[in-house]
Amino acid sequence: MEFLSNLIVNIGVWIKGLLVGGGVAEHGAALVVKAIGAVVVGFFPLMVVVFLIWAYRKIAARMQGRLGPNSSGTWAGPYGILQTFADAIKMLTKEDIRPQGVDLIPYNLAPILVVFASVMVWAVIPFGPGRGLIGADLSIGIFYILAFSSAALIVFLMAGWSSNNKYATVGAFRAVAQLIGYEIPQLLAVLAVVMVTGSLSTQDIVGSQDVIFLVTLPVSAIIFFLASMAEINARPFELLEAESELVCGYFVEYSGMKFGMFYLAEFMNSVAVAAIFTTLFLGGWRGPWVDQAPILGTVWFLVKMGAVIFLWMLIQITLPRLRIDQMLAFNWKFLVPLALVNLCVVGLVNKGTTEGFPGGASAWTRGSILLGANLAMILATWGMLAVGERQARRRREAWQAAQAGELEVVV
Amino acid sequence: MLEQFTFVGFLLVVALFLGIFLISLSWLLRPKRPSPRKSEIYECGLRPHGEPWVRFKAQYYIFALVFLIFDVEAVFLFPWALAYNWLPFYAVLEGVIFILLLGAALVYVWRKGALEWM
Amino acid sequence: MMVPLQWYLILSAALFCLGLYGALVRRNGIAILMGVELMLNAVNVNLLAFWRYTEPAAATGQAFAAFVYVVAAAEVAVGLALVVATYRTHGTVVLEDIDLLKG
Amino acid sequence: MTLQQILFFIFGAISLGAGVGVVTARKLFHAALWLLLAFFGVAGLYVLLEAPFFAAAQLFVYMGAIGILIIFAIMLTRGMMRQRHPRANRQWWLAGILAALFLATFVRLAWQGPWTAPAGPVPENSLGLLGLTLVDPGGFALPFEVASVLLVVALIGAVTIVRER
Repeated sequence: MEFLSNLIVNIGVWIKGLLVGGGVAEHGAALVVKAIGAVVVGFFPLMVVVFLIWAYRKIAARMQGRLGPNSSGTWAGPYGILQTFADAIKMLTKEDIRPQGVDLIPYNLAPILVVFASVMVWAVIPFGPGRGLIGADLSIGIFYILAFSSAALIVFLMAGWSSNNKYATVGAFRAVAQLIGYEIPQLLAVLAVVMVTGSLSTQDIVGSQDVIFLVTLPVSAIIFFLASMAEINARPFELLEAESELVCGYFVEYSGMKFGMFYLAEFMNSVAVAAIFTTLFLGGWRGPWVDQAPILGTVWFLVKMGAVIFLWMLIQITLPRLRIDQMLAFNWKFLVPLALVNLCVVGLVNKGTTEGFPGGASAWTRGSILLGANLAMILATWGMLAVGERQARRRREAWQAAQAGELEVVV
Repeated sequence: MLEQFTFVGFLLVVALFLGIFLISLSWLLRPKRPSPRKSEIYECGLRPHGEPWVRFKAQYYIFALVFLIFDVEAVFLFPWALAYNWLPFYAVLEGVIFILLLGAALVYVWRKGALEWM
Repeated sequence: MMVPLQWYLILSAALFCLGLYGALVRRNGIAILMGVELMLNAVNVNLLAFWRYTEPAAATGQAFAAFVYVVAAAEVAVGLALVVATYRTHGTVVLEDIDLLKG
Repeated sequence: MTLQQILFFIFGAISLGAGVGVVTARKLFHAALWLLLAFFGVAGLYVLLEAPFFAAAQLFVYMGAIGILIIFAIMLTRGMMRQRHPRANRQWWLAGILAALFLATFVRLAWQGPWTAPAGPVPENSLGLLGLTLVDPGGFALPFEVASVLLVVALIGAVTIVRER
C-alpha cells in the first residue's frame, strides 16, 4: 500500500537502489533514473495519442450517427481498438514518394522537428506533487512551453517551402500568418496567471491554485482555451489544412510515415495543450486525498486533461469552419484587445486588493474580487458585442431598404 | 540551476531520437519504386503549371510584424509579472502604461485597415 | 569547473566578426540584415557573459540584454519593411543597384 | 574537460558553424535556416550562462518572431531568386581583412583582460530582480517605457512603409 500510494516515484527509487546496489555511483544512478524518466515522458504523448486517435474517431462517429472503427468487416479488435495500430503499420509500410525538386534536407528534417517540438513541451508539465512527478521544475516553466510552441512554427515554413509546391507554400504561409496571431492572446492570458501566481514555474502555478484559476480568472481561461483551439487547429479554426480546399496545406507533398508524423504531432499538440490548460487553470494534479497518496494526483491530472480533450472534441466535431477573414478578425479585433484589457484589469484590481486590505486579503476575498472584476469584463464585452451586432443589423436593414427603394424607382 | 536542465537535455535526445526512429523505421520497411510520374508535384492531378511559387501579399508581413512587436513586449512583461507581488502600485501602473501603449499601436494598425484580410 | 570567461568573449567575437563579414559582403538586403542579427546575438552573449561573471546579483546585465532584443526587433522590422517596399518599387533587393541619387 | 566545457564547445560549434552557413549559403532560404540554427546554439550558451529566461526568449523572439519575419520577407521578394546575381560584392576581400582584423583585436583583448573567476552563484530569483529593476524609477523605468514607445514607433513606421496602396 505504501509502495502503491506513490507508485511512480517509488519505482524510480527502486531502480536507483538496484543500480547503487550493483556498484553504480550515487550520482550516476540518479542520472540513469533521470534518463529513464525522460524516455517515459517522451513516449507518454505517443501512447496517449494512439488511444486518442481511436477515441476521437469513435466519438466523432457516434456524434454524427456513424459507427466508426469497429470489428465488423476487417477485424480490428473489440470496438475497433486496434485500428490505430493498423493505421500505423500502413503508414510505416507505405512507399515514401519524394517529389521532384524538393529541398532534401529541410524536407526530411521538418517531420522530425515537428515531433521534436511537441515532445519537448512535456518536460515541464507537472504530473503530480513534489519534484518526482515532473520532468524538470524549471524556474521559467511556462515560458519554456511558450518558447517551444512559438519556435515550432518555423517547421511549417520549412515543410511548405522545401516541398517545391505552390499549394504547400501558400498553405504554410497562411498557417503561420494565422497561428502567430493566436499566440498573442495565449501569451497575454498566461501573463495574467503569472501575475497572480508570482512565479513562472508550473509546479508553483499549480501550488497557488487554492481556488482554481478557471474561477478567479475566467476571462484568461476562455481566451487561452480559444487561442489554443486555434493553435492546434481544431474545427472552428481549422483553416490551415482545410482538407477539401487547401489539400492539407503545408504538408501536401508528404506521404507515408512523414505524413503520419505531421498527423501525430498535431494530436500530440492537442494533448499537450489540454495538459497546459489543466495546469494553468484547472489546478493540475490538485484534488482530494492527494496528500495521502501522491499517485492520485496523476489520476486527477489525467482525468482533468481528459475532460479538456473531450470538450475540445465536442466543439471540433459539432462546429463548422470559419472563413479566413473571420478567423483573423476574431483574433486581432476581439481576442487580442480583450486579452490586453484583461491583463490591465487583473493587474490593477489585484494590486488594489493587496493595497486596500492593510492586513492582507485572504485567498477567498482576493478570489471573489477578481471573479467580480472578470464577470464585469465579460458583461461589458457581451454588451459591446450586442450593441455592435444591433448596429450592424440596423445598417444592413437600412441598406436593404434603400436598395428596395431604388429598385422601385427603377421599375 | 544546470541540474534542472539535465532532464531537458535527456528529453531533447529522446525527442530527436523519436522522430529519427520513426523515419528510419519506415525507410527500412517501405517499398522503393520511384517513377517520374509518381514524383511529379501534386496539383490535384493536373500537370504542374508554372513556377512553383506565387506572389504573396504584404499582408502576411504585417501580421508577422505586429506579432514580433508583441513578442518582444512579452520579454519585458514576464519579468514584470514575476516581480508583481513586490511591486508598489505605481510600478504596476508603469507596466499598464507599457501595455496600453502597445494597445494604442494595435488600434492604430487597426484603424489604418492593415488588419483586414485582402 | 566552469568555462572561463575568455572562451565566451572569443566565441562572441568570432560570431560578431562573422556577422560583420556577412553584413559587409552580401549584396542582398535581407542577407545583410541577417548578418546584423548575428552581430546583435554576439553582443548579447557578451552582455550575459559579463553579467554572469562579474555581478550576477545585480540585474543590469540582464536588463541590457533585454533592451538589445528591442533594438534587434525594431531594426529587423523597419529594415525588412524597407527591403520589401524597395523590392516593390524597384524590383530588386540588391542594395547596390538602388542608387536614386546617381540619377 | 568538464561536462560544462564540452557543452560549451558543442553549442559554440553549432552557433559558429551555422554562422558560417549564414554568410556563405547560396540560397537565401538556406541562409535563414542556418541563422535559426545559430540562434538555437546561442540559446544553449545562455543556458550554460545560467540565464534560462534569455535562452527561452531567444527561442521565443529570435526563432519564433524574427526568423518568421525574415522568411516572410524572403518570400515577398522571391522573384529575385531567379536572377543570377553574384552573392558577394566586389569588396569581399576588403571586408574579410576588416573582419579578421577585428577578430584579432578582440581575441587579443579577451586574452589580456583582467578577468577574474565567476563572482558567486546566480540568485534564485534573478528574474524577479530583473522585473523589479525594470520598473524601478532609480533603475530602468525610463528605458522601459521608451522601449515600449520605440516598439510602437517601429511598428507604425514599418506598417506605413510596407502597406500596399
